This record gives sequence, C-alpha cells and structure tokens, in this order.
Amino acid sequence: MEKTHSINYGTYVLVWLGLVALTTLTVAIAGLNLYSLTIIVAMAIATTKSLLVANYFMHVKSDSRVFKVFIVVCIVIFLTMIILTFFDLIFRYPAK
Amino acid sequence: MNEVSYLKYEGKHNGLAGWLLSTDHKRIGVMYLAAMIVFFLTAVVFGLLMKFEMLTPGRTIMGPQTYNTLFTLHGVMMIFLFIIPGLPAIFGNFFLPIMLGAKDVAFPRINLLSWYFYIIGALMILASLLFGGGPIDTGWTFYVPYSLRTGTNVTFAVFAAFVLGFSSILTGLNFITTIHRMRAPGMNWFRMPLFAWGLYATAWIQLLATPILGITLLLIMLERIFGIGIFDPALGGDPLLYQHMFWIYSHPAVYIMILPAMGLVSEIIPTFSKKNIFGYGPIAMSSLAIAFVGYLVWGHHMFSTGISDTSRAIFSLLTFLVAIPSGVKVFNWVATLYKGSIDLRPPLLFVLIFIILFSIGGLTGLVLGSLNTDIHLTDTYFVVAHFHYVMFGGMGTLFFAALHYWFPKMFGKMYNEKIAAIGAWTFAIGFNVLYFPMFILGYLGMPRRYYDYLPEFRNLHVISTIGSWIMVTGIFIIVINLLKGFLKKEMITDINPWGGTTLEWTVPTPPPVENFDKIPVITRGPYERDEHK
Amino acid sequence: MRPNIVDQVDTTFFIIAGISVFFLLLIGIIMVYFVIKYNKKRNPIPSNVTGNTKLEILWTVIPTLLALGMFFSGYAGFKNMRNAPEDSFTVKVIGRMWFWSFEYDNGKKSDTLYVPLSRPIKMEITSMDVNHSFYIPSFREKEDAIPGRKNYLWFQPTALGSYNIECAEYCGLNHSAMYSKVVVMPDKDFEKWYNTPNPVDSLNTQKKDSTLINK
Amino acid sequence: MDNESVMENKHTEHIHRDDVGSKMGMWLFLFTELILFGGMFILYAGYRFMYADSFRVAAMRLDTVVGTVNTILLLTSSLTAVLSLAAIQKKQKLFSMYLLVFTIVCGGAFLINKYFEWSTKIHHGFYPRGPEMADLPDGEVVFYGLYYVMTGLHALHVIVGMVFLTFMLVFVYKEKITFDNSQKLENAGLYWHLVDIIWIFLFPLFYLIH
Repeated sequence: MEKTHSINYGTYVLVWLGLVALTTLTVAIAGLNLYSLTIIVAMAIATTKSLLVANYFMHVKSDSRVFKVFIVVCIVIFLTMIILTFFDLIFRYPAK
Repeated sequence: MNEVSYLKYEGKHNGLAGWLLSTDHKRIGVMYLAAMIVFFLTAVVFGLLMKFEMLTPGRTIMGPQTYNTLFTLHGVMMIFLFIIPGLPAIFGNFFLPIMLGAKDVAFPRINLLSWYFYIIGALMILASLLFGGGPIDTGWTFYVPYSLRTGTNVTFAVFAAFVLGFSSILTGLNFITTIHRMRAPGMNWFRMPLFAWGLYATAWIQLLATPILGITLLLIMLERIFGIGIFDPALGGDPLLYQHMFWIYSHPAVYIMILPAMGLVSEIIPTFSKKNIFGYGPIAMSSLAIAFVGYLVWGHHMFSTGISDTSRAIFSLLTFLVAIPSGVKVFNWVATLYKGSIDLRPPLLFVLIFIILFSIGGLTGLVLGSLNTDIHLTDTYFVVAHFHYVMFGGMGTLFFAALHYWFPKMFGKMYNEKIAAIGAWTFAIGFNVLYFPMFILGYLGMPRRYYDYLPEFRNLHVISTIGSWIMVTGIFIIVINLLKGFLKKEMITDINPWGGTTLEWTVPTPPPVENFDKIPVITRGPYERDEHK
Repeated sequence: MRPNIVDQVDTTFFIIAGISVFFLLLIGIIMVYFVIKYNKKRNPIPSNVTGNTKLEILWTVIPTLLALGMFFSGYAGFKNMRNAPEDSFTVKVIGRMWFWSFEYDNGKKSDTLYVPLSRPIKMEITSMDVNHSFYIPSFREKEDAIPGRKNYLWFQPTALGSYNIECAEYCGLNHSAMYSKVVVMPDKDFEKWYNTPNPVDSLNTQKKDSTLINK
Repeated sequence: MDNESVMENKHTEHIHRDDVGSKMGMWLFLFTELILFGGMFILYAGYRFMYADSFRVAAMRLDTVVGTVNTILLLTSSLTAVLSLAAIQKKQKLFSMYLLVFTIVCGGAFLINKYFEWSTKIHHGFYPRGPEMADLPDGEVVFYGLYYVMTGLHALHVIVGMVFLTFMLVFVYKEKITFDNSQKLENAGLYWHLVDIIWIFLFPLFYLIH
C-alpha cells in the first residue's frame, strides 16, 4: 500500500509541461499592468504550481491521509501568523 | 537475553563513551538530566545574586552592567536551556517510548544528534561570556534596536540560541513520528497516556514555531554583521515587526514548557489517588486546543508597543479564550481526587503545590490579558511575578515532581521521602514569599529590569529577597536529598513502587536496554485498574 | 464628564482579581478537602469516577462567560484610553538613552513635563535611539517609544502635584535611572511658565541633545 | 554510529524498516523549512505593505530573464529528480543515475546564474551598506535586504540539496538504494521539490511585482 505511487514517466512529463506553461503565463501577465491585481494573480499561479509539484512530484495525492492533514495544519498555522500580523499593520496608527 | 539494565549495559563502547555515543533513549534522557541540572543551578545562582542586589536601592554588590548581564543570562539559560527542553528532553526521552510500548524513539541517532546540538548551544552561551564585547545585556528577548546597538557579544549568543532551536526541532520531529508510528499493538490514540498527549501537542509547537525564532535570530546576526536593514529602524526596518516575529515563537514556547507538565500532572494524580483520571477526553483535547490557540495570542506581549488598537482588541479576546482549556484541565485534576484513595507521597505533594502556584499564575494572567489593566501592568514586576508563577511554579515544580515520581524507576534507588516533603514545603513557602510581593510592587509601578529603585519599594524588595533565600534552601534540600538517594548503595527492585498503571511500571527497575522482552499488547485505557473491572 | 482612566483601570483590576481569588480559594479548598476526606486511611477503596459530561460543559461555559465579561470590562476602559479628546493639549516626548525630553507646540523644551490641571494632555511619543516606554504609574498609562514611529497616549490630570515618569522598556545601562516628573500646575502658573522663553530647563536639554544624539 | 550497528545486529528481528515513518520524519522536517521561509514571507508581506511603491521601483532593477531561466531550471531538475525515483523503482539503475546527475547539474546551473546575478548587483553598489544604498529610500534598502537574505537562504538550500542528491547518487551506485528500498531517494527528492516550491514563490515576489 505504501508503493502505490504511479511510476509512469508520462504523467510527470505532463505535469512539468504544465509547470513551464504556468511560468510563461505568470511572466506574461506581469508584463501587463494590472496594478494591485498583479500580486494576486502571481500568487494564485504560484499556488497552483506548488500544488502541482506537491501532488505529483511529492506524491501527496497518493499518500495516506495523515500527510494531507499535516500539510493543512502547517499551512493553517502559517496563514494564522500572517493574518494576525496584518491585523496590526493594516490598522496601525500611521508612522510619521 | 534482555536482563541487563540500561545503566549497566556494555556495548562496543564502555565507560563515558558508552554514554556519549549511545543512541539509547534512556541514556540520552539521563544525559539531558545531568546537563540541565548544572545549567539550572547556575541560573538559580544568577537569580539569587540578582535578588541580593535588589536588597537595597542603589548599589548593593554589583554595578548596573553586571546586573543587566545577569538578568539576561538568567533568562536565556532558564528559558532556552531548562524550561523549554526540560520535560520533553529528559522525561519525554526516557519514558515516552516505554509508555508507548516501544523499544526506542523513531530516529535514535537524530535523538543523540539533538543532545549534541543542545550541549553545543549551551557551551556557546557560556563561551559568549568570555570573548567579544563581553556577556550580553539585551534581556532574553533580544529586542531591536538595542540588540543591534549594544557592543556586547550578541551575535554569538544569538547563534547559540539558533543551535538550541535545532535541538528542539529535532526532538519534536522525533516524538511526533514515534507517537504516530511506534505505539504498541492495541494502543489507539485514546489509550495513550496523557503525558504522551502533552508531548505530542508540544512537539507540534516545537516543530512549527521554533523555525520562526530561528530565522529571526539569523536576521539579527545578519543585521549586526552586514546591516541588511530588515530590523534596523535607521535603515527602514520596523522594530515592531521584530517583536511580532519574536513573540510568534516565544508565546507558543510558553506552551512548549507547560503542556508536558500538564500531561505529567495527569499521570501523577491517578497514580496516587488509585483511580482513573477524571475526563480523559477533555484533558487530551484541551492539550491540542491549547497548542493551537497558543499560536493566536502572541500580541498580548505587545499591548503597549503601539500596535494597532484593532489588533490589541483581537489579541486580548483570544487571550481570554486560551485561559479556558487550561481552566478545564485544572478542574479535571481536582475532580480526579474525588472519591479516590489518596496517598500523599512527595510526587503528589509537588503536584498539589503546582496546582496552586499555576492557578495563581494563570489567574493573574487574566489581569494581563485585559487591555486597560495590561497597559498599566505590562513591563512591571507584576509580569515578572506572573511568569515566574506560571513557568517556575508550573514547569519548575513539575520538574521536581517528575524527578521524585520517576526517580526509583530511572535509577533503581530511593530517596528519603520525609526530607523530600520538607524540601517541597520549604520550596513552596519560599516561592510565595519571593514572588508574591512582586505582584504588589508591579501594581505600585515598579518597572522590571531595574537595577535601582525608589526608596518606597524597599520593604517589599527586602521580603522578596528573603523569600529567595528560603526558596533556594528548599531547592538545596531537594537536590541534596535526591543526590544522596542516587549515591546509595542499596538498589530497589520493586517494579511498581507507587502503584502506577502505565507501561513504564511493567518493566524491570531500572529498565533493561530494550525496555520490553516482548512488545505488550494493549487492551485497556492507560489509567484503568484491575480492581475496577 | 471625561472618563476617569485611573478608576476604570482599578475597577477592572479588582473585578478580575476578585473573581480570581474566588476561583483560587474554590480550587484550593476543594483540593485540600478531597486530600483529607479521601485519604487512603479514611477511604481505602477508591471509586472509579471517570468523568461527567454535565460538569465538563458547566466548567467550560461558566469560565467562558466570565472571561468574555472580563474582556469587555478591559476593552471598554481601553477604548477611553485610546480616544484622546479633541481639545487635548499636545506635548511631544522624545526618549533617549537615558532621559526624556518634552517639546511643546510653541517650541518650548523641557526635561520635566509641566502640564495645566484643566486640560487633557496628549503625549506624542517617539525615540531617538532604542526602544523606551513612557510610563506614568499614577495615571495608569504607558506607551512605548519606538524609533521611527510616533505613538501616543493621553491623560487628564486630576490633582495638582508632581508624579513619577519612568522608562518601562529595557534600554541599556541606565534604564533604571531614566526618571522624570509630571508637574501638574494651576492653569495660570502653567500659562506663565509656557510663555516664558528659555527657562533653565531648556538650556540643559539642548546641551544634552548635542552630545547624545546619534546622527 | 558503531554502537547502534552493534545493537541492531543484536536484535535485527525486531528492527524492521519503517518507510512511512522515515517519510513522515522528512515531511516534518520540511514543515520546519517551510515555516523558516514562512517567517521571511511574513516580513516580506509586512514591508511590502508598508513600502509598496519602493518595492515596485526596486524590483524593476532585478532581471526577469535571469529569474525566469532559473525557474525553468529548477522545475526541470524537479522533474528529473522524481523521474530518477521512478526509474529506480522500475529497476533502471543506470537511467536513474543519469537523471540524478542531470538534476545536480541543473542545481549547479541555477547557482552559477545566481552568482552572476548577485555579482552584477554588488558590482553596481546595490548591497547592504553599499555605495548606492545610502541614497535609496528606506523601502528599497529593506527590499534589497530581503532579496539578499531570501535568495541567499534559498541558494544555501540548493547547495544542501545538491549534497543530498550526490549522496543518493553514490547510494544508487553502491546499490544501497534499490527498487524495493528507495525511501532515501524519495526523501532527498522531497527536499529538492520543497526547494523548488519555495523558489516558485520567491520568483514572482521579487522579479514580477512591478
């Protein structure tokens, strides 16, 4: 049950093609001037790319559930840190 | 084949090398114990000297620079070398595998590596006293920009703390994997002893909070060496972001200290009241709840620093919520005593002292969590008293409880119980005489980290200093009594001197190298007793 | 009528302290009672009580409600602490290693804080070197002085007299010597002081400025 | 450690390989790496919020082409790393070794690129306490501070990853890693992919935000 990773070269190459395509896309979009949207789009694409890497290259997709739970816990805690920090930054009495 | 105790075992290396190169979790635990007692007592001496300096306003025995250095070293050593690693590294290492029915932790070699990181980090802290600009004087919080401006040896000391972080992370990593992968057959999650639950929750904090401290300390070093500008306000950095980063780690670190201690209470009370724990589920779950909520409240260390009012309100609300699972635990412990058959032996005595001291610490935390009172009380002696009640009264008292509880199992020797009880009472009385006046001092407006003070505070400081002498006498009695027990010739062979129900009381005393001849199969909860069946 | 911050802080403090003492006594007395009553001599055979859902809910819900109450008490007082009245008299305070200096709107400088009795005072706090904390225990007010940032607090003097100002954030060698005074004066005396240029104090301050300022 | 091998020999019947445990340990370690960089990301986010305009201006001076090339290099090396695992599981030892060598070479190329990028910046005086920095606004100084620390820390991880992979190469050669005992290689791969994921975020944050 531990060795259920698909050991199929084709899938990996397809994922890689997808990753390269997304890289091209994000560079192209950065060239347009989308102002505040730029960062959101760039982060969305980066998140998609890392999901691809994690799910296929790191085999999270075929791993047992406990690993997925771990990853979610780690990400939730990280997001908590960022969000709570920003409650300060956004509402802070302006510096001089 | 498995008759030799872990103390006597002779493998390829003997003598000292047999210890220093051993990957046996029990030997590593004992090595941590030996090292930590040395550092703990050193830091106690620093504290004693500080209290002596506070006997009179102005100079008593030392100058301000020495005093500033002393409280920094007292904090750094107590926190990074004793209370954070204390219970997991010593008793977690020694007993977690046995309690789970395993022969060792998941990664024994990483476990030994972790001990070496600890020792290297500790020696580096001591070494930082000797060269460079002299011993650090920043306080254990290393707040910027002072830590960037002072000429003392901050870079090196901070690197030492960074190395200690590695040790902590590796221990946490080891424990999580051990608990997931190495429980004996039949031991499902809810048949696990509560000490293991405490360690599990702690391990997650060690793993997911320590790296934040690591990177923050690294940035201080880089800032001092290269001037990268990330924290230096002269170059555009924001000192408040430093404080955020520091407390994102350091608040959860409080729970690294206290969660295993709480787990230990849940071991000792059932043993000495001869009954099952009251509310196993709520206690186990509140460990995880505390671990998680612990990440949400770091801002309450910064209520007066100028963070936004919105975030102060949010952090204050969350802080009050974190009090609740701790309260639930205390109620459950007291309820466990109900209708028990209580045998007031030294370990239980320490635990009862813990419950009172920890409750005082926790309840005074409410005043500090509340916004307007915290503005007045933060950075005063009130805070100093509060965290000494929580940390020393909490983790420190339970360190003694754990020593007295597991001493016979670890060394196959017994200490004098009467003297242990005298030591415990002396410690408890001295503790309150030492720290309680600090609450009043703080309320009257005595700021912390003050070398000198106004004459009107004198009486309370004198009482507090006398308390420090009583408390240290208590610690002295406790340590000498244990040492005498350790040096005794006669061994005890009683497998289960207290009548405990967890697995460590089923293996020989002291435990053999491989813990179990045959891995046990678990069929019941950790605190269930035959007589109830 | 302006809220009295000192009273509010003390009220919140004693409410929470009262509840805390109650719980501490409750836990302590019950614990000692159990230890005596169910001592192994009196009660050799333990009963196996393993939990009680009703109790668990009870001692989760009641502390939660109490905690929320404490939060709101603290928050209400805090809001008043942060809302400086419109008509506040503004004074700038600058922390340096290891003294405070005060600057008034008309350019007057001083190393002691002189304020009129009748007006709320808003302090704008900053630092020239490392973190300090501007703390007036008698007014229950404190806010850090952070280099590169401007924090504030306000207070309403209620009685004539002079009160201690302390530094509450560790700032190095003479941290414990970083004292000053707030002197609350009758309005007329203050007017007179405020409109007198070049008092002795300001000369002192300027002299210290030139030697200790960083850049 | 010798001591352990003695003990292992003594009770080989009890010690069985726990691949899932080993992978779990690796993942837990990766989380600490994620949070380590996470701390930097929190700081980046904070300062970007404070100094939005300066960050845009400063980012313009970074070379998008170099960044893109490096991204492609790392993505490709990630592919070959996972392929080498698949190859060993299909008992294609030699192919697996070639793929590992290619992965390490990609890492090396990434570092060489990085080296030239940094030295150009340093040559032009854009480094902490450098001649150009004194005139820059605070926000840009912080931007370059973050840039050097984050990409530097990342480059350090690339180097560590390359060392790991070199060991794996030796292990495959010596057949310590085989088709039914490949957890070590998978763990090294996990580390390498993580380094890749971190770069996936660093790239847009530093090179694409103008």
